[in-house]
Amino acid sequence: MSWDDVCGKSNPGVRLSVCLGGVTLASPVLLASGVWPMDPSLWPVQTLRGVGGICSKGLTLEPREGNSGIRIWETPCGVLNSIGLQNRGVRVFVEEELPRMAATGIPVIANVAPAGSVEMEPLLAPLRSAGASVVAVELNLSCPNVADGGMAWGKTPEGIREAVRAARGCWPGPLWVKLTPQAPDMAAAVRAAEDCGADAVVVANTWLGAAMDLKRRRPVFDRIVAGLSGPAVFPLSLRCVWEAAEATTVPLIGSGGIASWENVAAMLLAGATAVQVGSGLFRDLDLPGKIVDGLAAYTASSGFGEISDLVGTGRKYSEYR
Amino acid sequence: MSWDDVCGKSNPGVRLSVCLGGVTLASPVLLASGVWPMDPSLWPVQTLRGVGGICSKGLTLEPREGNSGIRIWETPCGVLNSIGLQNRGVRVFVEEELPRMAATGIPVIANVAPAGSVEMEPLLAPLRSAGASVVAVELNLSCPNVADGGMAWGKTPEGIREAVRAARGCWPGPLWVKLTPQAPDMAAAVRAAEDCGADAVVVANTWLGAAMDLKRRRPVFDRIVAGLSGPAVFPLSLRCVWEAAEATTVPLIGSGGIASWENVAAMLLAGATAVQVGSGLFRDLDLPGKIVDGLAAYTASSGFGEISDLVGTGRKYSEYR
Amino acid sequence: MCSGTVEERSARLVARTFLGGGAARERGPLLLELDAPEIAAKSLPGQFLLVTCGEGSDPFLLRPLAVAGVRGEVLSLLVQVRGEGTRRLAALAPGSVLRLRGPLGTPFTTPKEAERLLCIAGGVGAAPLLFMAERWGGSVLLGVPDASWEGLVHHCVSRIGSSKVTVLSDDGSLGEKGNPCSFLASEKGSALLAFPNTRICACGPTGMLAALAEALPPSLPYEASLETRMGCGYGGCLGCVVPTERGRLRACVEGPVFAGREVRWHELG
Amino acid sequence: MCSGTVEERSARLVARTFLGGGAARERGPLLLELDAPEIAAKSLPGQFLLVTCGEGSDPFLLRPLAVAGVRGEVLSLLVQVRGEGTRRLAALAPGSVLRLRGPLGTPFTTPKEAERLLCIAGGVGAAPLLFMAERWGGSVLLGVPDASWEGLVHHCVSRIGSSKVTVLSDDGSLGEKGNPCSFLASEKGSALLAFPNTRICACGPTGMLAALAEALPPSLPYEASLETRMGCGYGGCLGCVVPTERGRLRACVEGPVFAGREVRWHELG
Ligand SMILES: Cc1cc2nc3c(=O)[nH]c(=O)nc-3n(C[C@H](O)[C@H](O)[C@H](O)COP(=O)(O)OP(=O)(O)OC[C@H]3O[C@@H](n4cnc5c(N)ncnc54)[C@H](O)[C@@H]3O)c2cc1C
Ligand SMILES: Cc1cc2nc3c(=O)[nH]c(=O)nc-3n(C[C@H](O)[C@H](O)[C@H](O)COP(=O)(O)OP(=O)(O)OC[C@H]3O[C@@H](n4cnc5c(N)ncnc54)[C@H](O)[C@@H]3O)c2cc1C
Ligand SMILES: Cc1cc2nc3c(=O)[nH]c(=O)nc-3n(C[C@H](O)[C@H](O)[C@H](O)COP(=O)(O)O)c2cc1C
Ligand SMILES: Cc1cc2nc3c(=O)[nH]c(=O)nc-3n(C[C@H](O)[C@H](O)[C@H](O)COP(=O)(O)O)c2cc1C
Ligand code: FES
Ligand code: FES
Repeated sequence: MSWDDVCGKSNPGVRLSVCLGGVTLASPVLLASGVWPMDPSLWPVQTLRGVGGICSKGLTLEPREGNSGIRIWETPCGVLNSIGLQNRGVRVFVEEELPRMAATGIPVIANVAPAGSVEMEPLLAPLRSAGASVVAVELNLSCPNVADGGMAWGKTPEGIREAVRAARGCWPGPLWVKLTPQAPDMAAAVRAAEDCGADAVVVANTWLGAAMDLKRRRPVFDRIVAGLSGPAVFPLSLRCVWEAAEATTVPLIGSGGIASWENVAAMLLAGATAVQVGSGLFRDLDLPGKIVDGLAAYTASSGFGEISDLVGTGRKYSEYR
Repeated sequence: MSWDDVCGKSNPGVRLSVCLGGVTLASPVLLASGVWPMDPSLWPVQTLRGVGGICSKGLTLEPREGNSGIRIWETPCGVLNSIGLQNRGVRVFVEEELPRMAATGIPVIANVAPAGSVEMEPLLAPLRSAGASVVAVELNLSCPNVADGGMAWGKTPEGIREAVRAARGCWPGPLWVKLTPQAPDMAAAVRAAEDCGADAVVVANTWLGAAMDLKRRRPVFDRIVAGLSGPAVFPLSLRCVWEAAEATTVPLIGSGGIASWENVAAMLLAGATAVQVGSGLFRDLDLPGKIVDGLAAYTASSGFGEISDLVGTGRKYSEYR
Repeated sequence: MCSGTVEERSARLVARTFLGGGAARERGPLLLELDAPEIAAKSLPGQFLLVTCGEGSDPFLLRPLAVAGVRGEVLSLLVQVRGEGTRRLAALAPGSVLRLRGPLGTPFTTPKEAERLLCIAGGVGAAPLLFMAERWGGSVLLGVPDASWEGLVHHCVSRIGSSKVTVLSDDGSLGEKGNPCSFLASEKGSALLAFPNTRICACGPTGMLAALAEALPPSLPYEASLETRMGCGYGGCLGCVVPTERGRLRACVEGPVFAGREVRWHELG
Repeated sequence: MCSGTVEERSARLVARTFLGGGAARERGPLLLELDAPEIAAKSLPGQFLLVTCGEGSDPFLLRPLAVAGVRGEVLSLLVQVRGEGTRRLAALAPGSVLRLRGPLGTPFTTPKEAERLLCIAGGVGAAPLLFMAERWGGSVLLGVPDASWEGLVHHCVSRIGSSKVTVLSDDGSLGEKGNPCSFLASEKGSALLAFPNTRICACGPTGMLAALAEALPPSLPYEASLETRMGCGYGGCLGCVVPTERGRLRACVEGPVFAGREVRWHELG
């Protein structure tokens, strides 16, 4: 199965491809970091229809075994996770995992989670050596599930600037920055990323939540807090995308709660160029295909020829505030 | 129907009452501001069982007609609202509405939404004159649906300090401060309220969200953003309560997404002394009664004699972070 | 003191009848009959209920539906499938248990003895008007899009008699070609309106209701039942307000029936 | 390249049988039979499915359930009602359509010719083991709490024959008094284990599985199927990991069947 097979077939007449900060993808629907196996032999094939790219698990310099205790907890229309960046480290990724993923023909985006600026160069060096197999680096400034780096960085424009500058210095290719919705000012956050050279900004990672175990009379998660995703958060992430689009011209990638083509259309109307689908796959392995079908029909019925013509069309309304 | 009738009957053996910053309430379950009519002749009687107090609509100095356009929008396990503080003004409240509400015997909390510090005295003066009919003032620093005052104030510790100080200066009775979850640092926010004399802190108001109308190709709401409430946000508000409890000894009132006694138990275990139920009433008019029944049974099965014995018992776990 | 008459109760679905023809069957309208003695006894024409459309919290909100009739302890609803909630509702098998909140809202004004009631319905807007005509007598002008609505027409006829129902369809495939507004502008329609002491009740698409407010002679009493999104249904949330000459009024308390000329139609979405 | 064998498909519920007695009826276990030819054909004992338990997004996650048997195109599940999801699942009428994702996970090791299979089940943990014993022969040691589990016992007996099933109950009301661990410590149990070339497969409460890891002679091959919370089921989210001597391994890929002595039982919640 090649990239051409999995994208674009079902919707003649409407062009699905999008251009995203220097990268052209066959579809605006990406698989979000952390929900897709690094081993293609495990990939449910039906999910690949409509997928424009796949984000790797959050990669760290050294292998990590992730968090102890319960890692997944269901909530109303959502899910809390506390995985804690379990991964085999960037070198195993480049040597073993990436070649197999890249061989499928589907563009791979490397999601990296440095613990601090000093880790940036050693973390990105192996990816540089991987050449064209990595179509973009997605800098994760937003993981709520680890104590070091991660979200703390992404909450302030200063932290974002420091991290993006460091990454920009050692990654010449397309650089995406994944923000945290815990950033109190989305506009400032996205501008900080733009100023320091981000080619696209992902809005956003999971929302900080918690759960209590009434039987054990303690927090469900060993780290107490965890990241909320799923349909529950969609109205929140859509608002973040709206605010980000208000502040930047850098392409935006919407993420958070997408579970239907209508959600994606809303994201595009609000100003996103592409989206990432994460927990939605937990419920529906056909989601990407359904999204591109629905989007193509909506695009056509709106009188447009390309999905990307939808981008920002919901922003013309100006009677607000 | 008196206050005694509506509370405490169904759970002999377990004491339901809570003490909340100088106010004793027959039950820890309050009806949140903005979801309950100011006219008792409209009150569905079955809802009153288990209710410890009722928060008024957000009161402003002058009458307000609220926002135009769509005001309510359903989301997965939640609801976005953009009411915009429609109310008849504090003077009509004190003269017409409050006497009728107070006559039911159920404690009334006056939720006030000043547009700025200068409004504080004229807004609170009529309430002072109302005497014991108002058991507490709830200072709303968190309404996301108006352009003036409201949330902007509540986002920074400085804003909170200014507002609470002003209110404290002209309201000698119990003062509750309702925070916004958009405050980036819950601990700092709650400490700011405490420092300036809040007797209890409500954590928290609605979450800023948005929705897109695909048919009209514009935001659903005239003001674009709106407040998200309902079960979807429960994991988020529970996390806020946890963080707030970490930072303060002032009694906390949990609010956001409560739809079951389990949710309330989780809030109490996390450190809340009481809770407010809002959108949960949209789905279930028996909710307060069900909550106190479930809580009483859980309290008893935990070996406690009072619901308030549960407060903070989920915090003893210390292996975190 | 707290004298609210609104109740929320469980009710069993005793019968479900698809009125839509052919491919439109699943879309409705459907007739749902519920065993709801307490709420049925209190309901008046023009009032409505909030109805759950499934378990769990998704969909979260209850759906507003007009009381379409009361026969003994059985309350009936006429439902058109428009989105996910009504789709789920239509999929419930008889025997299922729903939660009902109601009766809600202000009913249509009871006609005075001397008054002659003319009910103007657009599609499933027939729901409250059938209850109205059944209770107080009067005739019904029913506008529908096309022949797939035949089942609704039959239902109306069976309930209030064929002599009392005038049917209009957009494509002329049922009754006369046209809609209530075009009909009233015709000679026959004018004659109908000229009848002394006529009182008009209407329910249907907002465009139709607004057009009627323009078109009807100002001397005729005209009440219209409106649709808005709702949160609570009991007057608490102010989510359902309608812009009127008297300010923004709650569709669930002051409405859903409004004096047609009081509504600021142009301000409605 | 992308050679994943996991599929997600719709399947019709063809039969639902309550195995629980009396008041426990609704709690289960229930036998659900689904028309799922493609997934049935690929499933091996020890593998499991993720199953939707209703429409909408609440409950959001699919529920992991072991494949309890395959007969032609019909795949069966044994479900115990523990929370909201399984309650909804148990309430689905035959004819309902579910989504199934599977087959997932690594099955039990296929016994070698010379091996004698002993399946140790706690309650509804019987599900994968019935499939195992049916496919490869072998006997089953089934521990249940009390007589309300009689239906499950009958079901086991009807599938693999009464001579192959040893029943134990906590209160002695069914079979012998005791549980699999106490039984294996008894004389009769030791005899069973002393049989040469015995291979043990177990599924049930974590406490039982951990106790077996302690109690069983280290020379006996011992595999246990574990329960953990799951997100994706296909190895993507790492939400389901089990602490083992080889690190944190996914219950949905490397498991749910693990070498019993490899699991770090004391680290499990
Ligand atoms: C007082 C009143 C009486 C009504 N009586 C009837 C009736 O007798 N028969 C009938 O078929 N329909 C009636 N309606 C309209 C009916 O409530 C909507 O069609 C229904 O709520 C749509 O729900 P959905 O889940 O199918 O659509 P969705 O679009 O999926 O609903 C999403 C949300 O929007 C709300 N919503 C969507 N459309 C409307 C609408 N037109 N009016 C109000 N809320 C809406 C829903 O209630 C829900 O909260 C009435 C509405 C009101 C206000
Ligand atoms: C590989 C595997 C095979 C299983 N096979 C069976 C079987 O054949 N028959 C059977 O009755 N049960 C089986 N279980 C357990 C079953 O998955 C849970 O009982 C069920 O998920 C509970 O869902 P609920 O909605 O009723 O409970 P809730 O507590 O409401 O569920 C909330 C969330 O927690 C998860 N959860 C709760 N308890 C468990 C648990 N014990 N294991 C895994 N997830 C849990 C749910 O899946 C859901 O995501 C199996 C579990 C696993 C992991
Ligand atoms: C189980 C799980 C693991 C995740 N791991 C990562 C990660 O390693 N790196 C990252 O940037 N985001 C991670 N995320 C966040 C997702 O990529 C996505 O941004 C988020 O879940 C919101 O989207 P959704 O609602 O579609 O899931 C993870 C999410 C989940 C649910
Ligand atoms: C329709 C609506 C109106 C509200 N109006 C107010 C208000 O006037 N003042 C206020 O402090 N909070 C207001 N709120 C917030 C609620 O009081 C509550 O804090 C919030 O909805 C979260 O709780 P919930 O999920 O239980 O609804 C309103 C909420 C809703 C849904
Ligand atoms: S629906 Fe809440 S006031 Fe009308
Ligand atoms: S459930 Fe996602 S990796 Fe196992």
